[in-house]
Amino acid sequence: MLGLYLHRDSAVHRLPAGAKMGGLLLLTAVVLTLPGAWGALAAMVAGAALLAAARLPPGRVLRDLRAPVVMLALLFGIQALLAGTGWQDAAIAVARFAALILLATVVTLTTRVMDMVDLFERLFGLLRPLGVNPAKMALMLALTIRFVPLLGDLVREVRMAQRARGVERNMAALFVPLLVKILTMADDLTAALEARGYDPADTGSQR
Amino acid sequence: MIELRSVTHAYGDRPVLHDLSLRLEERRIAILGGNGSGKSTLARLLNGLIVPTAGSVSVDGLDTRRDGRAVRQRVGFVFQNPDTQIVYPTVEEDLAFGLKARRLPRDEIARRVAAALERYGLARYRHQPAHQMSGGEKQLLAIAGVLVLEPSHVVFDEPTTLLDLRNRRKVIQLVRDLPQRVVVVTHDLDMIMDFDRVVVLEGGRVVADGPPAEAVPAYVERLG
Amino acid sequence: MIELRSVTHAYGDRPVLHDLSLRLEERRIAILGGNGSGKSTLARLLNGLIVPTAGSVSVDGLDTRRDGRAVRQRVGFVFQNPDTQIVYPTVEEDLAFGLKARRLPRDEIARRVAAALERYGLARYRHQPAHQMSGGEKQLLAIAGVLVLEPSHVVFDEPTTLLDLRNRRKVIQLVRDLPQRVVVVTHDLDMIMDFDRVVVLEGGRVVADGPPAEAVPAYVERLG
Amino acid sequence: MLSTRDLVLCALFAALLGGLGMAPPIPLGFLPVPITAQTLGVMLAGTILGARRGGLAALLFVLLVAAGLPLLAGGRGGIGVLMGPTGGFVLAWPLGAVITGWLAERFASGTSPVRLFAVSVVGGILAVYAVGIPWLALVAGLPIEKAALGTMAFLPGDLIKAGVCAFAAAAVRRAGILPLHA
Ligand SMILES: Nc1ncnc2c1ncn2[C@@H]1O[C@H](COP(=O)(O)OP(=O)(O)OP(=O)(O)O)[C@@H](O)[C@H]1O
Ligand SMILES: Nc1ncnc2c1ncn2[C@@H]1O[C@H](COP(=O)(O)OP(=O)(O)OP(=O)(O)O)[C@@H](O)[C@H]1O
Ligand SMILES: O=C(O)CCCC[C@@H]1SC[C@@H]2NC(=O)N[C@@H]21
Ligand SMILES: [Mg+2]
Ligand SMILES: [Mg+2]
Repeated sequence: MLGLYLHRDSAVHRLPAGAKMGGLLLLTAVVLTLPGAWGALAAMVAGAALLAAARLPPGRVLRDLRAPVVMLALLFGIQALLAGTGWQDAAIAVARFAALILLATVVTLTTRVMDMVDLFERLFGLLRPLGVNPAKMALMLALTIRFVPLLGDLVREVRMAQRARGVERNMAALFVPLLVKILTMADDLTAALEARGYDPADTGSQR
Repeated sequence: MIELRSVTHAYGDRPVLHDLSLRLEERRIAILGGNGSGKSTLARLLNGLIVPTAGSVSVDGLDTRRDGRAVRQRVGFVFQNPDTQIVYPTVEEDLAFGLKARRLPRDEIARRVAAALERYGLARYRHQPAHQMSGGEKQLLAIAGVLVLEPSHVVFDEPTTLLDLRNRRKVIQLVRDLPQRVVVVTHDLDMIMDFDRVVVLEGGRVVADGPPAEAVPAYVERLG
Repeated sequence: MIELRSVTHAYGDRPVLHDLSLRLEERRIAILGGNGSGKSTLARLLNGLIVPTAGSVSVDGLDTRRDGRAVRQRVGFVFQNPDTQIVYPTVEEDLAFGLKARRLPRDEIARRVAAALERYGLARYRHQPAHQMSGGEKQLLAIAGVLVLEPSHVVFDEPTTLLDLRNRRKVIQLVRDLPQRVVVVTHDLDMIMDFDRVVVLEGGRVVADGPPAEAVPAYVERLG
Repeated sequence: MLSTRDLVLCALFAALLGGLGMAPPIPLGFLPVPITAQTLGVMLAGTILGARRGGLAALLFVLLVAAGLPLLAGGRGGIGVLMGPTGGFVLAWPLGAVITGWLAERFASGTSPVRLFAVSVVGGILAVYAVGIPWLALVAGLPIEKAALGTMAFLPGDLIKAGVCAFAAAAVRRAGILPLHA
């Protein structure tokens, strides 16, 4: 799921993260303000063009998009059926968000996580007067991205261990070992960071 | 008896076991193989924790896909990492966890828990938070938590990795003395030297299968 | 040279190391001991990850309490579980982490990362998410992430527990070939048979200390 | 100042929020907003980490969703989704975690499941709804009463989640693993 960055040698990949995120914001605003299907259509075309320019395999990208689009269709489709808002409106709503997810996916697949995090770090630099430490925020973001698959594995493992003991579904009992494991892992991770020279008192900016 | 018929398993579009057919009827069976060869996947198939992408697995005639729950009652599973298996907080509560889920009467639960605390030398930790125990003690607790359910088969996934010499011997001895049928996934060759059968996996296929004297050298040679 | 002077360490009010004095100057030193004997605690003291409750630890004359940062630059630390050591999503970024924390110039970082990718056979995983690598590969990455910092000492806490025979040999060989001074905590006796010195702990005290031929039998006997 | 351990804990709980997104979302039908397991993560972050770290954890999560990572249930993400009908709820998660944590630090720092449940309800449900409902009304063009009424459909599920959170947090505290102020 978090396959994320897909390395290719393309102009889209080389574009600065700031430009890509800025562009994404702008296009999002356009899509959400343009009436009817036009915004969605424009974003779809832009997304498809970027996809081609980035030399990303369309099959793979479409596969990534399938789950969220099905989800969106369910959300809006059932609503259209029940509330009787008409299928056209539902279709347009789905198209809008699908287009935006396509754009976001292209940005995610072509931007190294580190570059994205660096961008956030620069943006957080603006908040320094408020006591925000940009380097720490950046590190936490990178750590989170690294931990998401780890947590996924952990959830799976704990669930399996419980089923193995004859408890097929017990939400409360699932979270106790999960939390204990997370909290003990935190100690090891902290030690590992510090062992590699990370110093929390170091508040200067990187580089 | 556990039987696999033309079992193939894939995670997403990545196949990790290819067309495996095995009849596991010996009392002590070991599964060896390199990192990523598919051992844990195979072990999890045996009690229906996962079901095969193609083919079927059955335990005493019960299909893991259809009768998953009944299969899991027969086949206990001990995970490599006791931390994910122990349902905290205290040792005693943890031992009672699986029994409660079975809706056994209270006094039956108390009786079985007390017996398990004795048998596995955990009595003095009874009210202690499980996460404060040492690696070896946790491993014993994880094993006890499964055995207290009295399954007819027990599958172990690398049960000795965190243990010192003494605790390792303790666990090896414990496994040896179990009255149940046992399947052990391990890299620990000392553990399995007197087993009845050793199955060696490589790249999701069986590359050796026989008594330890035959299969272990084949394994060592391949990974040498 | 690492020196411990009358080191005592307690977690809360629970002492786990008692008045330890050691001069660690051999090139390859192993620390053995049962589960809970204090090995990991000792290892963490060596690079100032924790500081002693009483007594002092120094590395090349630098005190871990006063000069923690300088000590950690000299003493690398490799943990048992690579999953808790890898901190960035992809292999290349993770290798760069420690270098960035040191504020090295960008091109120096790039140069060192490229060299490490080559040396430890990780070049083809460069852009791959670390979580998709196998256990053995992760362990290599964890080690590379420390060695890229070019520490003068490296401490390993049970670096082979998750590995199969082949990966274990690879790591043992890698440790053997390191030019640095090495301290290894392990239960894996094969790894340390040719070490210069073996220190055996029990209950937070040194109970044997000498060449493997002497200390290992003492360890085996005690835990037997 | 945030210690290294704080950074790690924040990141771990942000990742836990993401991990909860693996549970498939359940569409409601009459509202374009699904039932999701992720609000449980908000409550857990608040009760276990406290206001500052819990809020930060949820904030990290929202930032990564904004950056386009598919961390919302059903593999969704991106600014577009945040600006959609469910965006108000998601943007309110950090606030919900802060309020849950603030209350927990004051009134539920022990092992009482009842207190933990109460603070989870106030922070993880009321606060989140208070932002989410007006936003939903605005974006989906619904009258606010209708949006509010529809949102009540989440209440049973969210109360169960608060119960799970209370049970789990109490157990973790009983095991003495992480005091709220450490
Ligand atoms: N949940 C999963 N999703 C995707 N791939 C997986 C998953 N679990 C395992 N794999 C992959 O399947 C292959 C076989 O994994 P498995 O855990 O069965 O190996 P193993 O023989 O137990 O290895 P080890 O000795 O390292 O425990 C590996 O390449 C692994 O990366
Ligand atoms: N953070 C901690 N807080 C409290 N007690 C601890 C902590 N870490 C370790 N201990 C306890 O200190 C003792 C020594 O632990 P240590 O981890 O040093 O042992 P070890 O020799 O490495 O054991 P193992 O072989 O199981 O890894 C154990 O009894 C352990 O329970
Ligand atoms: O995935 C999303 O797009 C966000 C969904 C927000 C769902 C809200 S949060 C409070 C309430 N409780 C639920 O279970 N769902 C809604
Ligand atoms: Mg395995
Ligand atoms: Mg240890």
